[in-house]
Amino acid sequence: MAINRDTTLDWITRFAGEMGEHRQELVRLDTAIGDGDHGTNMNRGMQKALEKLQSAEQPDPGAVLKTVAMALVSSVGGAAGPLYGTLFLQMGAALAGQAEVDLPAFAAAWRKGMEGVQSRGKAQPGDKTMLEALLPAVEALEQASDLDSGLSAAVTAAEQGMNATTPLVARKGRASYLGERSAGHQDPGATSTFYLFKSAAEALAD
Amino acid sequence: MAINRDTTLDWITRFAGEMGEHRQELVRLDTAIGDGDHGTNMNRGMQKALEKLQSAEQPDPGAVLKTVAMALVSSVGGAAGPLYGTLFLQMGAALAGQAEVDLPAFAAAWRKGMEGVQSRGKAQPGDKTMLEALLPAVEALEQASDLDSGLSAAVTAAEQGMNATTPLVARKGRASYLGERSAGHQDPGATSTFYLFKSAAEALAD
Amino acid sequence: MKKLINAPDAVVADALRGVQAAHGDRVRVTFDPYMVVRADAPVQGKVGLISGGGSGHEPMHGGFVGPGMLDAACPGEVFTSPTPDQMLEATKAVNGGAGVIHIVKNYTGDVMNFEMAAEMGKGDDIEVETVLTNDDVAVEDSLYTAGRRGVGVTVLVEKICGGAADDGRNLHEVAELGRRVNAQGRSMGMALTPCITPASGEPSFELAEDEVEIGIGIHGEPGRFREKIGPASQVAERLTTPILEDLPFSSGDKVLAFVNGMGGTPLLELYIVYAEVAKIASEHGLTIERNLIGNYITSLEMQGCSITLVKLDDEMVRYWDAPVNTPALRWGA
Amino acid sequence: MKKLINAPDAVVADALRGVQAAHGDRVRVTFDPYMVVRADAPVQGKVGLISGGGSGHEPMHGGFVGPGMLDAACPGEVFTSPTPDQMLEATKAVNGGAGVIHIVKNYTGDVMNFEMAAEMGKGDDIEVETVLTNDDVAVEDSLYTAGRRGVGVTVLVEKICGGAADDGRNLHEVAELGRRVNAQGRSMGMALTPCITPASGEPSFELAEDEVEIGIGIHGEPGRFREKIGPASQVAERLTTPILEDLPFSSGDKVLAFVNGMGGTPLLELYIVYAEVAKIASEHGLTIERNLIGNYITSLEMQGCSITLVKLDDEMVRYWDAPVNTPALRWGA
Ligand SMILES: Nc1ncnc2c1ncn2[C@@H]1O[C@H](COP(=O)(O)OP(=O)(O)O)[C@@H](O)[C@H]1O
Ligand SMILES: Nc1ncnc2c1ncn2[C@@H]1O[C@H](COP(=O)(O)OP(=O)(O)O)[C@@H](O)[C@H]1O
Ligand SMILES: [Mg+2]
Ligand SMILES: [Mg+2]
Ligand SMILES: [Mg+2]
Ligand SMILES: [Mg+2]
Repeated sequence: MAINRDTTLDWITRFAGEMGEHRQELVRLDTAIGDGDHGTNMNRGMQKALEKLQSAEQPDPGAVLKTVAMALVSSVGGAAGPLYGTLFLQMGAALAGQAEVDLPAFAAAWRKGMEGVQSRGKAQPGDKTMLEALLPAVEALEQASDLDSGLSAAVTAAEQGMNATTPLVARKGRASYLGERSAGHQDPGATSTFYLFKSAAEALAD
Repeated sequence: MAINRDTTLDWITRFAGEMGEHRQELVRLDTAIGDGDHGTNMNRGMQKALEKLQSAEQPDPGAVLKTVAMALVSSVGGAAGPLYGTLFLQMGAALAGQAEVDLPAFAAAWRKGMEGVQSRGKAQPGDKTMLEALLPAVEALEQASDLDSGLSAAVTAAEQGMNATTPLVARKGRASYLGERSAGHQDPGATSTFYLFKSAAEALAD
Repeated sequence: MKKLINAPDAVVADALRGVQAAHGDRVRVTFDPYMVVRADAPVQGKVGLISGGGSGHEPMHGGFVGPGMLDAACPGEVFTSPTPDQMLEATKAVNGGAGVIHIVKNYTGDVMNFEMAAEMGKGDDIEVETVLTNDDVAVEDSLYTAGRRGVGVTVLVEKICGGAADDGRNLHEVAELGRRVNAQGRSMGMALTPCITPASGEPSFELAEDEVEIGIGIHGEPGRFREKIGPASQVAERLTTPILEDLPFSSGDKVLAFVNGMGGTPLLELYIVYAEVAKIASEHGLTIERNLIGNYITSLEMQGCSITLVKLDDEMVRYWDAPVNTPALRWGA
Repeated sequence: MKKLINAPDAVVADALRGVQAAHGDRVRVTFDPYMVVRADAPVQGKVGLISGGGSGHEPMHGGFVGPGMLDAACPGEVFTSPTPDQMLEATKAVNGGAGVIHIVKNYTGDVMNFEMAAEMGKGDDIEVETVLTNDDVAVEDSLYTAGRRGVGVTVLVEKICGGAADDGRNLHEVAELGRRVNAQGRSMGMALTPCITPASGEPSFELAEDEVEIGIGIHGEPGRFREKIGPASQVAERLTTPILEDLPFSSGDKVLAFVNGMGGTPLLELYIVYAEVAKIASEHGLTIERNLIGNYITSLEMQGCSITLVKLDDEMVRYWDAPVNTPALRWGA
């Protein structure tokens, strides 16, 4: 089976749900090592994205992701706005015009999206950012043999990457201002990225 | 026995001691229905008074009280500065030049001082001010037959007057801003006035 | 108590040292007695304006000393009115031969100390007039009480009288104008939190996490009542309604609206309150001709705000707009 | 959480309504996207200056829009940098044909959003230069990290660049001057209390009754360390020493000293701190040529202060002194 417009919409709708449900959790994580707005930012942005998706016909997965990207860029702000905006923008561009998306195409799109995040944020693996969840998850997808197992492997990898941020000392983003004091806290952006893969897997599962 | 320069100095020294010792109590009372500075004000003023008394030879009781008055007027501020300043100023003027002060002269001086407080502050008995303690104490002195018993009667009267301020609704001073909410609290100025008589009695007792 | 101070009893002197270091080019600061005086005082032929009051209300009054506003300020200890000798000294320092006005907030202590200063100054034949401010509608007005407190309107009286004095108006005219501003002005304040005086170290009152105190003064006195906190729109309504009920106005009147912070409330919130005040004013047909928003007459670190409305006439507007050049209020210069 | 607001997610819009009601004669306020723009923008032939950042730092930046300072400000949500479309709109709104400068505080979010705005704007051939501020010595500087935060110096860059732009200096000159001010400026801040964002409702960190947090930013981020509170003289020393160790200066240099309040600290205390800063400066042979004291770059209702020192040259002094006419900073006009 493959990813089409409806599964993509389902994915985004689920992700928006997660951001609403876990808003306070993300705020708490960001309060500890940042400025406490990540949950509010992501929730505001994904609500905006749902609005925009309703307001215009979405021909294919690429169009959906491009719409989400523009909504995030113009409503989130902070670090997460450009980062998630770029992620979805690059993925959308990679999938432009395809009605059905198979595993290789999907993995390639994630790779492009991740490269966008990296060139936008200049973060390296180990800097304690969303990349810690994004990179292993994308690699898991690339190594998978089918979409279903690939996505569940990606979720596991994202979750491990998220947990692995806790001991790290942040070198990028607001948390880096704390220096050593940033260690011992889970990174909020890596956490929202975990939910992004989780909702993708769930959307495809049923 | 009569009041001379040394008993007057002893009285003032004891009053300064009381103001230092009960500073926080007066602050607490003034915090409840005023602005919380009465104890600090009186303590600052009486310390200044002691300084001034040291710095210049004090020929007689009147001179001592005049010196205290000037120190209070120029260092206390607030309502208490002019009120206690006027009280001591009028008493000092009434006793001017007398080396020895007997009961009638002392009582007459207190009467003059109280009239000064009244014309300065325009308060009536019942307005919940220092007058509640001052007026009955002065009357007790006037009715007494000798200084010792007169002063202890004055202390009792001042104490009763002080306690009687609690149920009153303030009509003068900062406490009047609270309207009905000023009832149920003891007036700070009446309390410092009680200590003024208490220290006078103690100074004469020994 | 957590404060940026060296010692509770050094607060006023240390702050004045800061004023001297920062503004020594424009004001002369003296420490015995405490005074902040225009560097070029006395200005010959100009009516002198002095005010004074307890410290803890900064920038009032010291921050308002300069061309177009006060000639001198007499700071007392925190929340304690200054003493007669300060006012006497200040009066002499600013007397340019045209007389001196004492702008006095109606508090028993302030009034009595300024009275004594006037009595003590009788000898030096300086003509002195007193302008008393008593604009706080939270306090019932009555002949038998200390009367209403002087609050927000004091800042406006100092500015407008300053403009008139600069314009060469005489002692009586400037004083009358000041009294008119006070008569046309009303204020009311509220607090989200109490304040703590350095000397006492204790909160001036206790408020629950969801309570606000309505009708407070500027000395941490408790207010007239407390209630559960509501939206800014409700707070604005609570403060503005008693003002409008007390201030004789008719639809079409022009007003100056002053939203003042108590010291610990961020500007962001004061602008939210101002938006509500503007809405209420227009609902009553009032035109806000001029406005002032910020921390100008404060109560240490107290969180909260006060609202002042003054019915304007052309003369007031003219002298409000006149150039002013002080550390805390400056325009046209 | 006790605040003078209507609803947590209405804070920015409601405050902007207040700005519009209060200053509609001098600024144009838009709500989609959020912008505060000089009423007379674009000024033909003048370099346009825009800045932006999260809300909660008022008066920065909206209060600095006007002749002699910013042409436009882009307010984001509380503590959240604004979005590229705001910056793009503002850039177009203030372009008078001489190019536009983006004054950006060095935070990952601010930097990336302004970057995207610049990329998106490539088409409209408006020449854009960016001036990045990163003056916070509390943050270790390193190539591998996000680098230092932009804090107090931002206010001074906005004023000095504003003066230069008014004086007809070209895009490159104004940008270079701004970069020089940043390069010559250092800041450090501390907090007595945390702040509470309306959205989270929780304190940004916990401090004991006798503790202070040293090296905080302006977003409620925890600082570098905490310690028992000491006298103001010690606080001033804690903040000034790292600045002086980092700022290449020699005895005899002229500096601008900026003592900034974090929003909840009364002016009385800021002047006490300033007195200590002046003392330390003179001990190091520095002459404080100019000073600024007050709440200019704040962190909601946080109590605390920051100190900024900038080594001045004649050009900086000239443009600092140049007339400015904004709601929050005004002189010579
Ligand atoms: N340079 C960067 N590269 C990748 N991710 C980053 C970078 N900087 C920050 N992030 C991510 O952004 C998250 C914070 O997002 P958010 O709180 O919304 O923005 P802000 O820090 O501006 O308040 C961090 O937890 C981190 O995962
Ligand atoms: N008009 C008045 N007449 C007599 N006593 C007064 C009057 N007003 C106030 N007082 C007394 O002064 C006391 C308060 O003194 P204090 O706190 O030092 O001054 P302030 O009220 O200016 O802070 C009151 O408790 C009251 O006893
Ligand atoms: Mg954040
Ligand atoms: Mg008192
Ligand atoms: Mg007092
Ligand atoms: Mg943020």
